[in-house]
Amino acid sequence: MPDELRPIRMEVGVHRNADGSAYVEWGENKVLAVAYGPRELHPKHKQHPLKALVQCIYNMAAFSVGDRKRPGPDRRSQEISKVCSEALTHVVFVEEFPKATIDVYVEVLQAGAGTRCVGLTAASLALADAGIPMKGLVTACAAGKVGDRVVLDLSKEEDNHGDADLPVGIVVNTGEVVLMQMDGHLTKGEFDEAMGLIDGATRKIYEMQVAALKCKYQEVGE
Amino acid sequence: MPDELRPIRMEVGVHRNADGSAYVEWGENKVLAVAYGPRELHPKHKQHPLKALVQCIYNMAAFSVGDRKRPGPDRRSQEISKVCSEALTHVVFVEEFPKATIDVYVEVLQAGAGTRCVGLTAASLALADAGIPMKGLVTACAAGKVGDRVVLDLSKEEDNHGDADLPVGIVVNTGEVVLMQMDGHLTKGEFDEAMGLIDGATRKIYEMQVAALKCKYQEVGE
Amino acid sequence: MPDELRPIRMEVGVHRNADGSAYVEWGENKVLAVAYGPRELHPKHKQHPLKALVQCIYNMAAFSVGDRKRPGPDRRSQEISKVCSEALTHVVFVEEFPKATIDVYVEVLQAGAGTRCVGLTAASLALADAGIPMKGLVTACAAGKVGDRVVLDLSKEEDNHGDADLPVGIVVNTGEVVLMQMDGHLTKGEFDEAMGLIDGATRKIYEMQVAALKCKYQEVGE
Amino acid sequence: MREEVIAAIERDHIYRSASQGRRLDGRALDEHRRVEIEVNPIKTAEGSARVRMGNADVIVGVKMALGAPFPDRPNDGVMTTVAELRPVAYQYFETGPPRPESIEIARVIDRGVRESKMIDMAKLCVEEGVKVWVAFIDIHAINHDGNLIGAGGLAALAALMNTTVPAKQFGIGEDFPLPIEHYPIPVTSVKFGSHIAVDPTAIEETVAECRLTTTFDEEGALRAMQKGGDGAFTRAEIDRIVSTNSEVSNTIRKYIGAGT
Amino acid sequence: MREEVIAAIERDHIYRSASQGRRLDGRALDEHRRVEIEVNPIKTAEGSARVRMGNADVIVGVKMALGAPFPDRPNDGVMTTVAELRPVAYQYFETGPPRPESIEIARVIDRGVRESKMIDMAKLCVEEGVKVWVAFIDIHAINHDGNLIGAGGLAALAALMNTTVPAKQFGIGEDFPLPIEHYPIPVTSVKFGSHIAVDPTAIEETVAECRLTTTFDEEGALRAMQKGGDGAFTRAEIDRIVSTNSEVSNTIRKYIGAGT
Amino acid sequence: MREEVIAAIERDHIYRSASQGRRLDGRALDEHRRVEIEVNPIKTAEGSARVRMGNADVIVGVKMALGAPFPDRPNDGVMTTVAELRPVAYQYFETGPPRPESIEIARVIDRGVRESKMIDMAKLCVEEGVKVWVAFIDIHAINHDGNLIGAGGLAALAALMNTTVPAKQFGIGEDFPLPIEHYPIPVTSVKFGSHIAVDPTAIEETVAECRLTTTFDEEGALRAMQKGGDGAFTRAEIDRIVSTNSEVSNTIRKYIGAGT
Repeated sequence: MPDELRPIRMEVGVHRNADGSAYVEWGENKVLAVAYGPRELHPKHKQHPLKALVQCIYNMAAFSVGDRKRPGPDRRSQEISKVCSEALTHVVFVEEFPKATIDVYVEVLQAGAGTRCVGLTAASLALADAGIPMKGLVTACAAGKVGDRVVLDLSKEEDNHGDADLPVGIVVNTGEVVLMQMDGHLTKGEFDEAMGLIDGATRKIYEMQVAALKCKYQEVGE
Repeated sequence: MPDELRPIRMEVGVHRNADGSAYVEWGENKVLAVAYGPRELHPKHKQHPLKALVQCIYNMAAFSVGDRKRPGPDRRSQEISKVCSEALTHVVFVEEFPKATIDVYVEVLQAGAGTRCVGLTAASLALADAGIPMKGLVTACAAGKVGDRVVLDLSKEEDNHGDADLPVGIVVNTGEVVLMQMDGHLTKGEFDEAMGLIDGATRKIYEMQVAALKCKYQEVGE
Repeated sequence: MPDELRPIRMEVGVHRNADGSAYVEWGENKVLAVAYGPRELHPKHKQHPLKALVQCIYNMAAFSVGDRKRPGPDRRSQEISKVCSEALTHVVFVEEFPKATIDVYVEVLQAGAGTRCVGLTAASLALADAGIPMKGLVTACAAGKVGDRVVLDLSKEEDNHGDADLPVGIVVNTGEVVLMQMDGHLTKGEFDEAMGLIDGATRKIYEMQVAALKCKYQEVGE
Repeated sequence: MREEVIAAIERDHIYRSASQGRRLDGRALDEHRRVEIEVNPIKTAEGSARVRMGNADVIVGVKMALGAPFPDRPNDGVMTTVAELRPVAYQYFETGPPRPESIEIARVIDRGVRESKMIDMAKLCVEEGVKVWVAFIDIHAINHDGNLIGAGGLAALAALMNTTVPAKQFGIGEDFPLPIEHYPIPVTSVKFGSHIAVDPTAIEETVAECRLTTTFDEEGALRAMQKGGDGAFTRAEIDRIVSTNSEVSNTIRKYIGAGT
Repeated sequence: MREEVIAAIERDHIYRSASQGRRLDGRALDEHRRVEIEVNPIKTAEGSARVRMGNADVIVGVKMALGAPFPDRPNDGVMTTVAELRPVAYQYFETGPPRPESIEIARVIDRGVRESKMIDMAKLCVEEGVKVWVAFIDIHAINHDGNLIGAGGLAALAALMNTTVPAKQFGIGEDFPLPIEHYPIPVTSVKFGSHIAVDPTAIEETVAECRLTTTFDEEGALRAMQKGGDGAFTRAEIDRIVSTNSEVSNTIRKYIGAGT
Repeated sequence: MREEVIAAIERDHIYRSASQGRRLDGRALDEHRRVEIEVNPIKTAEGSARVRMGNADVIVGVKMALGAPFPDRPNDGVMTTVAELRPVAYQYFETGPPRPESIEIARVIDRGVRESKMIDMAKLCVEEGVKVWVAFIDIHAINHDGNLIGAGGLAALAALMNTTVPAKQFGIGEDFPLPIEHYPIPVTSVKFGSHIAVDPTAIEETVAECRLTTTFDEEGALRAMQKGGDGAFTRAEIDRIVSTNSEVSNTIRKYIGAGT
């Protein structure tokens, strides 16, 4: 089905040392996100006098992909870190924490297709779990094209033969788009179709995020 | 002719963002020099309490040479940056700007032979254009040897088969030598002959530098 | 003989620029150790408010081994630097020099087997020569196994075919073990035997260290 | 603090002007700057172009070399794109390893070229699985005045269209032009409150909430997109940008006589 | 200064408890934490394991590739071990090039595997002097709570025991399990004054004077040792640790059903 | 500020002495320090030398390996020169990537060796275009007391003259001495006001206005030059230095019995 999501499982509060954390399995992806902060930013000359810096650092484990990935940041992961940091900055009330930093580490332990959407979705859960005040959760999902057909949430197999990839991050409760990238080939009509699929999907995923957060709070409350 | 210079074209004030700039085409070379400063030097522990630091950073564009050059500084460009920085430090009244830095970025866009002389000549124009007080312009030119003949300002073709390379930077109005490097094979007689050729050539190039600066000021004055 | 040491020659105070220094030839090894400090540690945020940092930096010269070693620290030398720094930290009265650093540079000029023991032994001499107050000298020696036989202080030839390597650093006057590493294959009985050999050897080497220090002080006294 | 105050004043001015449909340099919100394209200014490159958009100034050089193909694509040439944002272009650019900003610019331009299948990579195979042509696309910023993706992407297109593969020099046949199939043009718009402005200058980029780059090919299909900045777009704003950017890309494409 | 005072209080408490044979988490001094081993959680690796020791949590993945042998060992496969201690596991771990701490952890685990001749390297030769299997052992810390060498070393052992060499995929015969010959287990003890405690937590490691890691194989032979920290051990303390660690390694070895 | 005052006093003293033809260590201005050359102190190198000039102390080791020639010189061996200025030699030298100072020293020495055609590179070809001998010249400063180019260059010459190419070990014929054709010696002078002093110590280098290194071969021809420092030379000063340095290089050349 073109509008079908792969199986998703979310868990919040999975990490002892962190201020907030989330673990998401989504299709073949296994992603851990861990949040620290707000805390003082070092070195000081990087501090912003009026707001917090939100940094999302995306990393793939060496064993998370088919051919071993050399440890350390490459150009791809630096770009993903940048766009995810920007997306999360939009939802955090950064003015509440001048000079501070809020850091989310996204570790891809096993990579299927769509790791950046899984990572961003998990990162926003980890921030919420850390009690960071936010105007809303960020929810991400990609659509693509297989043959001439626009489809949602491509699997690894589909992605390898896909003709387009459109990952989008949305603040579901406001409808704002905070992350958008695309490559491949989409006519304007296909783009609209893809955005429609993503819109529906992110609503579903958002419900799962809310449920995962509630689940943890209930456990804690009991 | 052994004392012939390749065609030279100089233009001053070619860059909107910089405090000073110069563009020089010389033989097959195309070089842009851009000056910023004086401005506060960071990090502070590198500041000199009594004088300004003059930094000339020489860089070759990846596409400026036959085989693509990997971006970033290599050992050759670091050495050239060092000797050019020293040459320019001599002419700048550095005591007037304690704790400051004055930076000139030399970008080689297309490299023929003799890029360091072209770059240093352009850098000194950029500093003058930035209004940095100097005791004189630095003018640079190289001589070499082809077969047994001492010749001025070797072209790329000649340089590849040349037996010596003697790049020299001179403060023409005082006769001081501020840059001197050499490799190859020169008898003392040949060295004297080469220095004589360079002396004459730098006087000519100096006139072009002065004309290029005047040309800009006139335009501004009009 | 299994308990035989290779020839050892020690010299203290061999370096003009340093606060302390020692040169040790031991079998095929030639090692120079040079100590600076106590001096203020930079950058300041690395300073400890209550004690000095003791840093031992182990380095192999490019030409010190069979295949040329690329200059700069590799993983092996970083590990050796770490364990040697820890061993020396134990004997220095670090509380006497808050915020300071005490640095020992160990340069392996020619490497036979057992360079870390030679280096640590030399480093402790260099610290003593620099007048750093210490609770005792560190003396190091390794034992190994060739065939089924436990032997002391393996030569390069033996080491290549050895089945175990147990380098140990001891504060001889207290009997404390401050460095201990091991790889290979040792039964518990063999381990005890090896430790016994090392115990005897470090006593002998300690006497040489004391003699080398006395020798220098006598020269100075004369 | 003084800098923040000045920035706030400039910001207010730009936003107020935008709400009246005007910009600091007198352009309309949907108007791009004057474009100048110089072809093959660099003789040491196999292809090159210098593009000026207003005061933005970028040189792209293409170098061709021989190398090994990727194992999973034994019949295809290889391309790699690097952007150098050095202090020559802007005093706050830093020397040293590439920052996320220059990585992003290079990668967005790269995706436009790669995903549009602009170059017929199969024609760059010399010996299957062993030897192929490698195209190095180096983007060198000369003067930073905003929209480096736009100026750099256009310069990359113009440089590639004018690249000669130097086969003869390597003794493998006659030289031939790089086989170009498509003509992608990246166009960027930024958001000031509820207003959208295309082809931003540096100061406009600084104060904008966010930007959206779209790369269209000559058939009007999307080939690459990238949102940047801390702000957010509504669906309606995205549609407006897609529409405006698409028109601007067609206008700009005419300047290079590409795909027409 | 405040941090130093708090650290001093925690330190005192841990030392006083140790002198009474107790620990913060209620364990006896010679008692290791509860061990959980999850086998092959990572499908993209040729072998993997996740080990939890109390709150310590480590994943090791093994990737197999083809490469050249070392010139002096033309018939042997190659192995390489890397530990990534990233901020995900502990907020004070830093990004950037590996620090001495992570280098030490990787090298001690590596020596345990290598020197125990755990893997029959000769069976990883594909073509003498030309092509052999390369095993990449990547240790990824998930949650740092002390004894990363112990948790990582056990995870490495479990991952290697469950690694399949993907020969078929490379067209060189049938897949086969990595040939395992020995079962080394690294165990660490730390020193609090005259007391020795096995399998330390993070806070225990921080306040301990020093630590000693011993790696025993299934026959009770020592395969690797490493002393760490600024303190010193007496000969008698070393003997006690060797004895305790040896027993603990036998207990832990049973959890993976290895070499029995 | 205190350091600047002390430096100024030392500076004044050195300049005043120079104006009376004297130096801190009692030398005349045109007098070099006592030179000691130890040949092949390092057995792990294929050739080595240790040179002391006064308190300046440098070891150069030459390692030979097999490698590929440069494409444009398929018949020639390859050489590479690296200088390591580590804190062992001087507490203000830093660890980390090479600074411009050490790059300059290595490159000036390298040019002297390379441009004098000291080594007959054609005799280092093993298989045209495929395999040649590579000479690694590593300059390791032991004690910094000025004129590292002079001490390092002399040590490089002595090391190369005593290098044996280990052909037998690689199974390609008999060992042979590195084929030496010329004997270049770099000599450095510095400028104090209107005075010139040869072979400067570290403190002299620090306070000098600038320095000029000249490398002469055994026939008295210039093979390399390098001016360093923020100061300037007049034409007449250069002539004086060329003349003095030439004489000193002849004197020093005798110590190694080279080219005579």
